[in-house]
This record gives sequence, structure tokens and C-alpha cells, in this order.
Amino acid sequence: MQERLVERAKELLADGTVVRVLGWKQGDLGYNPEPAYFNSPEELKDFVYDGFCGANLSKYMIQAGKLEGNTLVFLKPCDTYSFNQLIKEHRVKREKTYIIGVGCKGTLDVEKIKKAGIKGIESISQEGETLKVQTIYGERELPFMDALLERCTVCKGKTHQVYDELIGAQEGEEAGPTGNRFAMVEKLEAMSPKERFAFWQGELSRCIRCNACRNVCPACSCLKCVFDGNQFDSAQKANADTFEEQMFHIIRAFHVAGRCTDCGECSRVCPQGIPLHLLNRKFIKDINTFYGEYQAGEDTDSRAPLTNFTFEDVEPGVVGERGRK
Amino acid sequence: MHRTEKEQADLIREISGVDTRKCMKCGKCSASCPAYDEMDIRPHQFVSYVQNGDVKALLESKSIWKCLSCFACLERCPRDVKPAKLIEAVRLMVIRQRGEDYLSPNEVPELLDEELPQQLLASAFRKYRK
Amino acid sequence: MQVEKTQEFRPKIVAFCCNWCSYAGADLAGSSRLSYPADVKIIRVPCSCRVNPMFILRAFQRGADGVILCGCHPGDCHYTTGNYYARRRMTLLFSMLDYLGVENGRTRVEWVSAAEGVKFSATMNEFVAKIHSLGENVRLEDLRCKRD
Amino acid sequence: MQRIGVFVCHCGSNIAATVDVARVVEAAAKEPGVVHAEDYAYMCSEAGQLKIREAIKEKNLTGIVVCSCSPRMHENTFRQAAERAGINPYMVEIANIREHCSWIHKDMEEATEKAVILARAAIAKVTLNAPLQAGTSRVVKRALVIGGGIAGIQTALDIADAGYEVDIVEKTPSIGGRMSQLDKTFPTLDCSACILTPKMVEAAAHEKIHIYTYSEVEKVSGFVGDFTVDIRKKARSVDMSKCTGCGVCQEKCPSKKAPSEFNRGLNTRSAIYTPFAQAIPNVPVIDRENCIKFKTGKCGVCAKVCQAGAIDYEQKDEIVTENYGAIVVATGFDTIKLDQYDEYSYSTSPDVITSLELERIMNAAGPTKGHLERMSDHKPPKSMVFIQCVGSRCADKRGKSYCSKICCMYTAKHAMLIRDKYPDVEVTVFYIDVRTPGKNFDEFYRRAVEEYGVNYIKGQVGKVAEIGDKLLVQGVDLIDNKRILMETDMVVLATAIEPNPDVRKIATMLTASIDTNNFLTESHAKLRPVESPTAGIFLSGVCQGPKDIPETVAQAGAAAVKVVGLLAKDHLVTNPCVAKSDELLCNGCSSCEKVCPYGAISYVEKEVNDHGIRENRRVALVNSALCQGCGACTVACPSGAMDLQGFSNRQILAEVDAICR
Amino acid sequence: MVYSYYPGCTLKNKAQDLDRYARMSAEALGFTLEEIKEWQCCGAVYPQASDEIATKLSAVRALNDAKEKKQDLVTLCSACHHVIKRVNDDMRHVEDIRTKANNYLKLDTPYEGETQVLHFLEVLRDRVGFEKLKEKVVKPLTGRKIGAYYGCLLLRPSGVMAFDDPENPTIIEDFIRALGAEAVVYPYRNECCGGYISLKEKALAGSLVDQVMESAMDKGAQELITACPLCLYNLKNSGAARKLPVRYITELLAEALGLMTE
Repeated sequence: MQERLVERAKELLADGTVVRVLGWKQGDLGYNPEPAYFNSPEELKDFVYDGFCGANLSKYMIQAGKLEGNTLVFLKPCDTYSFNQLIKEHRVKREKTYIIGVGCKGTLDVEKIKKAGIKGIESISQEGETLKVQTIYGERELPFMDALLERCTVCKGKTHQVYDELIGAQEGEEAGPTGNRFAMVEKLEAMSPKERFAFWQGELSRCIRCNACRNVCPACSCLKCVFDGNQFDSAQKANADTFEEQMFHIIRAFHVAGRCTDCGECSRVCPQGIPLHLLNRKFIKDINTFYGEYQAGEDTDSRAPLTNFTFEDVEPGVVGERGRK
Repeated sequence: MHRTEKEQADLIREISGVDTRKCMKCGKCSASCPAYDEMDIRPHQFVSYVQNGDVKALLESKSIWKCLSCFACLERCPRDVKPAKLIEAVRLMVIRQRGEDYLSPNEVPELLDEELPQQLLASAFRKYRK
Repeated sequence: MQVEKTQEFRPKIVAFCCNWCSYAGADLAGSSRLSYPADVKIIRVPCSCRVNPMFILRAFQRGADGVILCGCHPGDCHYTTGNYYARRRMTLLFSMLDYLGVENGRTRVEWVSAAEGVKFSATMNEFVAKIHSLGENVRLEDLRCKRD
Repeated sequence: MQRIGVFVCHCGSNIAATVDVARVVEAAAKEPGVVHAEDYAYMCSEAGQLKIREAIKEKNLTGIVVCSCSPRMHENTFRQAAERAGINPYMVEIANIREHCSWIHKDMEEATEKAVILARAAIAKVTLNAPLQAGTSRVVKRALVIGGGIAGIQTALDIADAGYEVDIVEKTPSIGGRMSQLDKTFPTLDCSACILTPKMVEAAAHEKIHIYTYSEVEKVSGFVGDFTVDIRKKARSVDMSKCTGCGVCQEKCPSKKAPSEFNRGLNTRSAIYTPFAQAIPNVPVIDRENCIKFKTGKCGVCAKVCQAGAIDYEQKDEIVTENYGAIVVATGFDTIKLDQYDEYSYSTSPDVITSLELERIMNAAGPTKGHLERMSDHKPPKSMVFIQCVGSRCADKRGKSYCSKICCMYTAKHAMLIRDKYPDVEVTVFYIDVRTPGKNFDEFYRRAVEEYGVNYIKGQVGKVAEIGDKLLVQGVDLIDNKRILMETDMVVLATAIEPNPDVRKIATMLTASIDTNNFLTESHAKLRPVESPTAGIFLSGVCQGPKDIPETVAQAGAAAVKVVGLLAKDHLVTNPCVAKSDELLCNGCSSCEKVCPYGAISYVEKEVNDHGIRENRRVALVNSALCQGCGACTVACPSGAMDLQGFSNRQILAEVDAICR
Repeated sequence: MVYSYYPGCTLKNKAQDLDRYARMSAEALGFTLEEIKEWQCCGAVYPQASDEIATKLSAVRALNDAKEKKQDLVTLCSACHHVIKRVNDDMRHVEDIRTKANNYLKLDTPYEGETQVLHFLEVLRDRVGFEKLKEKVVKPLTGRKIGAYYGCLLLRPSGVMAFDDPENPTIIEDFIRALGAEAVVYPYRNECCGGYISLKEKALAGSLVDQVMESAMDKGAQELITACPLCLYNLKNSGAARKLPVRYITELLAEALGLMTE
């Protein structure tokens, strides 16, 4: 499929439809391709599309929109939700974007592969349900499912929400594995407050405030984050105490609540492995429960849950009442 | 245990749960009471007697044995005062003192008749005895 | 755990009140001499929708034991719709705090109209009693900027 | 750095009795930025204000904190004082140490401690205050009065006489309201129609007054000085410009079974009707629910008999949009439903009636042509019982907690009129208290007792039972401490009044405060009794609280004066505490625009200079004339670009910090 | 549909008709009254004082029994219904009573007022439906003029009992109409019959019963029905000789459903 994408990209560059291509470029290791612009057919030799291309390219289109000429971007089905949401927020320019919706079989979590004891990875290929990993120590195998990123085990669908053309995908395709994405949230909810507190303290205390989550998040698209400015006296270079991590993560989750498409990039990039998506999913679950099912990025014109209301909305006291049951 | 009248009034308020200050003295309880004419102290007076701490007169009143617990006073009171509960509390104070029962088992046989339902006896024993 | 209502524990409680209903309700409680504990300190905001979750978290960060937000009753907002947004924001925020293991009960929203001095006072008495029963904000204390 | 002055008011002993004022001064003086602190007995007095002005001059103060009563009382006073001394009025903050402190706490130590903290919070806030400039907005020189009863008519007449345009919107087919249903009025026994009709005619003829009857307010937007209102003119099915008011259509209408609203359902009316003879306008409406033409498509008698060709079955509701500078609510009242009070047998016996029904029975245009008779058998009663406080002064759910105020007087009136016209009818009144404050009121009630021999019994009625063709009244006489069991022919219930049920909907549209009893809240119970806390909304009549006719007329006039005072202005000074967006921080995401209730936020593409980087961005722009300063946008904005002047993020956080310190 | 059923002591003795005809009619109408095991006397009067707990326990046991079977609890005798309904309300809303009662009973899971208490008439009205009942009538009581006697305990205090309008109830009248008879509405149908007072205050009970009878006759009633054994006793045995016949609601029901075996 990679070849088909490159070929098509070359055509589009050649016929002037676009002047650059936003895609993934081979990294220094076999499992770390990175987002990159390709400005010429020659540069496309480094283009890669494989199971490690988890990176959601939507957010890069904010910047691309400011550049001269049109940009071709490759979006996986779940990435298109983010792109749509950015259209809704006037952050990207649809008219300057040519979208190729690429098919996706699920993206891989290198940490899971490493945890399975597979080291020195050179390349990876998939055969049926099995993943073949070429390592410097020879070929190793692993069930494909065991290596999927958490978000791909609860895939929200293989249908592209916005595109100009599809490659390796078709409309109305079946979703991948569709586990209950709220299972962990529910597990946490079932815990006692004390246990929940211990859980989050354990997770969030590992935060080093590298801001990777913020930088990768397509919803965190502010020109200047409130945590970098002094509007709230909240500028922080590093954490003074654990509260500030909490504050940062709560506010970050709150700011993206109703806008977060659950793309899972925050958890994917966290160098400390903090399951940050569990904060966002909590908001998503609450929004679904309290205000009706809502999927950010499904459309480009509806009101987000937090800029909307009904007269009959539940009262905040529902939180306490729910606790007693 | 000996209590002053004021303490007794407080106790009546406590076990009845009635706030006597809510009464606006309209008399609708007495106007509704089916046993009014049999009572020496009337339902509305129970409220003001307790409010004023005149408990002795209430303890000696025959009204406490005449109240039917029909709850008409309680239902119709515009101020939600619940005089029936007050009368009940006074009655309880009396029967909780040993020997103050209004009904003795000895007098029951002559009061009985063929059709008298168990419910009546159960009620009467609950209401008249400790 | 029953926390003794000792002399030492004077909870810090921040009450955000909207200017049009709840702040006026608090004024009415005052002019009607309806007392509630001095632990409650009111911050006037134009509308409940002015209250940013940041303000509430900041209060906890600085050592508050409870935060309450009062606004006009739904439907009666001076700005028509402000309290509806506040209601959603606070519902989600409180749920998140609960999810993080912070006892709910330290946060509350109550709708109090300008005519409800009695309700204002009763609400504050209740809320302070609740904070007393929860005791000092131990779970959030770990998270506070400790100054001493 | 600001130079802050702190002024602590004793308010006589209101504050000083509970708060150690000297300690507040002492503590405030130690706060950073404070260069002056003092206390005074009455800061709001001329002498107190002078102290503020002098300190500003002497110490070059830039910010002022007054620790005193609620800012809702004197914020303006102190702002003006600051302005007179040459500093921006918005550099003043109030610490409310009276309503929120001295009045609710008893312990001096506690209260003083709290007062100090409140002072600190205000100081922390004022440190971050910035001078603000108020803008101006236009005043549309036209007023709207909602409700065409005596309150609305009087208000409209007074506004119109002052030379301003005024529209009345009345829900029913005619103006006149409750007063038009009354027979006589206390305490002078004037005929109600005789004194009301001239006012109705005057209003209808006034060149400055436009009356929309059979119409309702549908939508309100805007704000003081410039409201936009949609009025729904319900389809009358009669062309107002053609109808001559001859009345033939009503006579010939074959559908005559609809209960007459005007006669409280005691008799019926035709489907095409004017509610009463003096109705204004004298143009009937077709009640489509009862009209045979509308129900079956057949009939059309009215159209056939109308020589003017005024009947228009095709007429549709029409929406009229108008602009107004001020709106007066005069929606009046109704009596409460009595279905919860069946101990008085109201639902089961036609001879148990409300006082308002008795008004209709006594009225010459009423269902009995003014003859006092029982509705069951149309026989004249020999004895009547009046029961007071039915649904008034109730702590339970059935009734209302308040005294309806008018019942004691109208019952005395009824009793007196009946005894006057039918001296052989025995009249008994059961009462809890007789409340007759008012000029010549108690004298009126005493006349009922002393001259007319009305039998007043202090006590209530527990039950009214139908026995044969009589009513058995079971009551109590609290003075004699005895049971009263009396047979009577009619029972009249002094039914509690409640605000018109529509008022909640209207209050919501106007964003006017309303209390738990659905009475509209006045801005200040004593000092601003005809103004709603929402600027530009005024209150007239019973919508604000129970009132009799003289009080209603007086209040209607007062409301009119307030409206005229507003309309006389060429422009209004706007609130400068409005939202402001920092274009360098704005992402252009439109979240703020979505939550703005005033449509005050728009977006523009413009070039910004972000620290040397020039680029075109989509940024939010606040129209400060439209913004009312709620702050919804500030929280919707994730980047913190949107802030509210006077209640900025940093100001509020400073208060939080000061309180939690 | 199976309901838990609390008959009460009187229905096992003097008021067996009330009980028997209720069960028969229930089966005919498609529901079953399943008597709860080892029920104890409800005490016949609701203990109004806030410090009476022990006297409320038998009601709580019955309520908990129904809860464990996940059934609604149906009563028939007005006194039992009154006591059980009000105790249930206490268990729902009065924390002090709830805590103390649960401490006494030491149940596996505390009882907190979960059970729904229904009077037999409420089952007919709200579950079966009077329209449906009307269809099941085989011997309509056409032409009979019947007065409903409610008494006190089913109606008051209305806030808790929530049975019907306390001053102008209609449920028994609707029931009478469903059976094909004419319902006679008379003002004293919700006034007290004298209750237990008839044991020692015969004169008072007599005057109250006379008032009820006079009122019913005045409005043209030819017979009365009631749900309460004590009301029935008083209406029959107290007061003047001038009387209307009085029967239980269930007797009338069984008659209309054609279940009487005469």
C-alpha cells in the first residue's frame, strides 16, 4: 500500500493539485516513523506507511494551512475525526487540503512488543493474525492483537469522516476490534474514592511536564496555552507540587472536553506511560451519559456539549447521588 | 424522674415532633375535630397549652382519651402543626407512668360483643395502655 | 470517620455567588439576620457562568476545604442562559474530581434566588456542616502548595 | 504599584457592634499597596465621602476599598465620590462586611476575623483593577406594558400623558382586567365599571397609546433602552378595521355552550364573543375551539349575518416586532384553584362559591343579572357564610404562605352590600384576623359589624357538608370556645390570589427575578419597589405582590414615572464591565461566540503582530455595546484570550488567594 | 402477577369475608395474593411518637419480606394499610427511625423503604384498571345505589397515604361504578366512625355513626361499603337504629364477579 500512496502523491505533486505532502517519514529505528513534509517527488523516497504510523497528522495541518499552496495529507480513519473537529474550530483550511483517506488495520505499540521480550527490532510485517518481527537476533512472532495500541483495541470505526479520495479503504468498512472503551473508566469508577485517589496519585506523580501530551493533542491547538501564559497566574515551567500536575491534567482534559475525539495520541506519546486518555474518556463517558451520545469530529457544525445545554440537564448534585448508589 | 412543667412541655414537643410556634390560632383543628364536644381541652388549646408550658392541665385532661386519631386536624391545619401528634404525645406521657392506663384487661370482657373485631381491641390496648 | 468538631478546625469555604440572584440572596440573609458560619467567604461574580474551573481548583490548591457555587435558578438567569452552561461545566468538573478520588461533598452547586435569604442561609449551614463532617481536606492537602 | 486607601464603615452600630472596626483598619494597613486606612461612623454620609475624597487628594490614592454594606447598596455612591476626587470610578471595590458579616455573626472575634479577610480580598482585587470607561447606548423612546388591567392601563396613561409612545399587550380580547369583573369597590362602594370604563376609553383614544388585545409577548431580546419584542397577535377571525361592533354575530351564533371566562364559568357565552358589554375594543373574537365552523367546517352564520363583512375565518396569527426602551409588567392575578380544598365542598356544591364568583353574581351584567341567588336552584339565600383565608397564610402545599391582603376588605364589602340590599339575609363571617390597614378601611369593616349587623366569628370552618338543600357549616368560635354547627344557604370562600400563571414565562423572557410564589421581585423592597433588578423592567400592580385598587393605581403611576425618567434620557451609560478578547491569544475557535446570549461576539480575519510575526488570523471581536458582561465566553475560551473587565481572571484568583491565605 | 399480601389479624377472624372474597376476586381478575409468612399484628394504630421504634418493627418485617421476594405488598384492612404505609414512609425518610429499626432487626441488607405498599383498591385502580374490571363483571349491580365509606385511615395524612384526594375521594365511587351500580357521593364519607373509641365511649361513636348514616341516606344511598373491619363494626353496631346495610368492598366485588356461592 505504501507504494500506492507514494505513487498517488507523486501524481498530485506533478499535476499541481498540491505543492507538498504531509506524511510519515522513516525514522532512525524500525519502529519510529515521524511526521514530515515532502516537498518533491524525490523526497518521497523516505515516505513510509506501516503499523507504526500511529501519529495523527491532523494537527500539523494547522501550520500547513498557513503555508503557500495546497497540502496533501494522509489520514487514517480515526485521524479524520480530529481533522473534522479542527474544521469546526476554524483551525485548519479545508480548501487548502487534499485528503487521502488511508486504510488502517490498527497501529502498533512498540512498548507492548518490547514487553513481550522482543528486542532489537529492525522491521515488522503482518501475516494474517500474526506479526513477524525481524530483529537483530532473528525473526520473532507475536499475535497481532497483542501488539495493538490500546486505542486500536477499541477502534471507533474504519470509516473516514472527511476525505478527497480513499486508498486501501472503502466506505462503510467494518470497525476493527471494538472492545468496551470505557471498561477501565468503569473499573476506576467502581473503586472507592481512596483507591481512585491512590491510582491517580501513582500515575500522575510520574508526570515530568514534558508537555508531549499537549503538543501532540489535536484539540490542544491553542496558540498559547494558559499554562504558558499569565492570564491565570498559571504559567509553569515545571511542577512545584503534585497538585499542579493534577491541575494541569484536569484543566487540560476539561479544555478538550467535548472536543476530544478520543484519538489516544496523549497516551501514545507520554514518555512516562501515563494513561492520560482515561481522563478524556471519563469526560466522554459523562457527556454521553448526561447529555446523550456525542462523538467529537463526526460533523463540522454541531454545538459541542460544553457550548450547549438543555433546560432539563442534570444538576451537578448527580455526582454525589450516583456515589451513594 | 420528676420534671418541671416546662421540661415536660419540651418533652412533648420532642416526642411529637410538633413545633407549637407554627400555630397561627385559626382554630381549624378544633373546627374539624369529630370529638370536639367530648373534650374538655380542645385541639387548638393543646397547641397553646404546650406552647405556654401548662402541661399539668393537659395530663389531667380527659381529651386525650377522646381523640380518635382520625387525623382530620392534621390534614386540614393550614400551618402544618399536627395537633393529633401533640395529643398523642401527652397521652403517651400519661400511660408511660405506671398505673395510669385508661383500660384494664379486667374490664374488657364486659365490653366485648360477638362482632367486635380484633383490630378494635388491638387499637384500644395500644392507645389506652402502656 | 467522625471528625470531632473541635475549636481548631475552622474550614475555609469559598462561595462564588452571582450578582443578580445569589449575592442578593446572601444580602437578604444578612438583612434578615439569618446566620451561617463565618467560615463562608463570598466572592461576587456577575453570573455563575463566569466561574472557571480554574478558580475552584485554585481555591483547593490554596487550602480551601470546600467550594460552593450559587447562581440563579435555571430559567431565571439574568443573562438568560449563563447558569445552564455553569450547570454543565460544574457537573463535569465535579464528576472528574470524584473520579480522581476527591470526596464529592466538598464541591456543591445551589440555585438561590434574590428572594431566598432563608435558603441561602440554610444552604450555607448545611454545606459547612458537611465540610465539618468530612473534616479537614486531607486528600487535597497532599496536593496543596504547603507553605509551612 | 497602586496606592490603595481602605475605608472601614461602622454603619452606626450595624457593623461596629459586631466587628472590631479598629482591628480591620489595622490589618488592612499592613496589606501590600495600602497607604491609607481609616474608619468612620457612616462612610456613605457626605462627611464620610469627603474623607475618601480628601484622602485621595492628600495621599495620591489610585485604588479605593470601602468595607461597608453590600455593593448593591452603595457601590455607586463610592464610585461617584472617587470620580469627584479625580480617579476612575471603577478603581473602587467594596468589602461587604455588613450583610455578609456583622449582621449574620454574633461572635465579635469571628466576625472581625472574617471582616479582615473580606477586606484583604477586596484589596487584592483592587490591586489588579484598571480604569474603565463606560460607553453609551441609545434609548428607544417607546414603552411596552404587558397586561391591560387597571395597573397596565394606568401606567400606560401616565407614560403617554408625559408624551411618550406606549403599547399595551393584553392576552384576552379586551382590556379591563380583573377590575372589570368587580361589582363595587371598597371602601367607598363605587361601581367598578363606572370608574374603570372611562380609563379604558381614555387609553383606547389616546394618540400615544397603541393597544394589542388578544395578543401575547412571544420573545424579548436586547436590554435597557433598546429591547426588541415579538408580539403574537392571535387570529381574532374578525377584521378589526371592518367590524362595527353591532353584536348581531354574537346573538345569532348557534354555539352558546362555552363557559364564560368573564363570568367565571357561572354561565355560558357564544363562540364568537366580546367578553363584556364595555369591552375595548368592541370587536368580538371567535373562540375556535368552540366554533362550529372551525370544528366541522359547516355553519358560517356569523359571516352571513355580518353586514360589514368583517368575519375572516382565514385569519392567521401575526407576529409584530417592535423596539422599546422600557417594559412594564402588569400581568395581575387570578384566584387559586380550589380543588385541594374540598372540605368546603367547592367541587361538589354549586352553592359554595369564591368571592370573585360572588362579584359576578352581584353584578347587574352577571349570570343572575345582579340578583343574589343560589346557583343550584336559583332561590334567594336566607343565610350566608363567608370563610376567610382560604388558601392564604398556609404553610402547606395546598395554599400560599402570604396574606392575600384584599380579602378582609372585600368580604366586609360583600357582607355590607348583601345586608343593605337583602336585610333579611343572615351573614356570618368566619375569620382568623381581620386585617384592615388603610385609609378608612377599619371604619368600613366596623360599619359592616355595627351598622349592618354582620356576624363576625373568630374561628375557622373545618367542614362544609351538603345536607338536603342546605349547607351544614361545622366551625369553631374561639372566643366562646364552642363548636358552631350552622345550616346556611350559601358559602363564600375568600380565595387566595396568586400571580397570573403566565408570569413565570414572561419573567423568564425578560430575565426578571421572580420569587417562590411567582411574584416578581423588586430591586429593593423599600427603596426601589417598582423596579425589577433587571434594568429597564418595571413592575405595576399585583404581579409584584398582593394589592388593592388604590395601591395598584399608585404603584402604576410610580412605575410610569420611572419609565418616563428612563425614556427622557437621550442615551444610557453602559456597564464597562464587559468582555474583552486578547487577539494575540485568540485561536479563533468560536467557542465564545456559541455561548454568548447577546450575539455580541463576531469574528474577523485580520493581520496581527504576534511579537514580530505578522500573520492573518481569525480573531474574536466583542461588541461592547451589546455585551452585558456575564462572562460565559471567558470560561468557554480554552486559551484564556477572553477576559471580563472588572471581574478578570486574575482579579478573581487574587480574591480566592486572599480568602484561602 | 403475584403480590405479597398482608392480611392482618382481623381478616383471619372477624373479617374473614373481607379476606376470602379478596383472594377469590384476585384470582378471577388475574392476580394472586401470596400471604407473607409469619406476619405479625401491625399494632392497628400507627405509633405517632418519634421515640416509638419497637411498635413499628412488625410492619418493617412484613415490608422486608416483600422486598426480598421483589414483590409489592398488598393490604386490605385500612388499619394495616395505614400502619404499614406510614412505617414504610418513615423507613424511607426518617433517618433516625431507619437506623434504629435496622439495628433491631439486623437484616442482611438494611431495609430502606424499597417496598411499594398498595391497598387492594389501588391494585384494582392502578394495576388492573377499572375499565378492565368492568369487563370482568358478570353480574352488574345495576340499579343499586351504593355509598362509599372511606373513614380516616386510608386517606389521612394525605401527604403520606397518597391514596386519593383526602376531602373528595373518588376511588371507591369509581369502583362502585365499575361494578355497574350507582355511586352515591355524600359529604360525611371521609369523617370518622369513632374507631376504637366505641369500646368505652359508646355515645360519641354513636353520634358519629349517625351523622355518617344520615348523610348517606340524605343523598339517597341504599347500602354502604367499606374496606375497614372496625368501620364496618361501628357502622353496624353504634348509634341509632335507622341504618343502611354495610358490607365489605370485596363482598360487593365478589358478587359482581359472580363468585358468591348462594
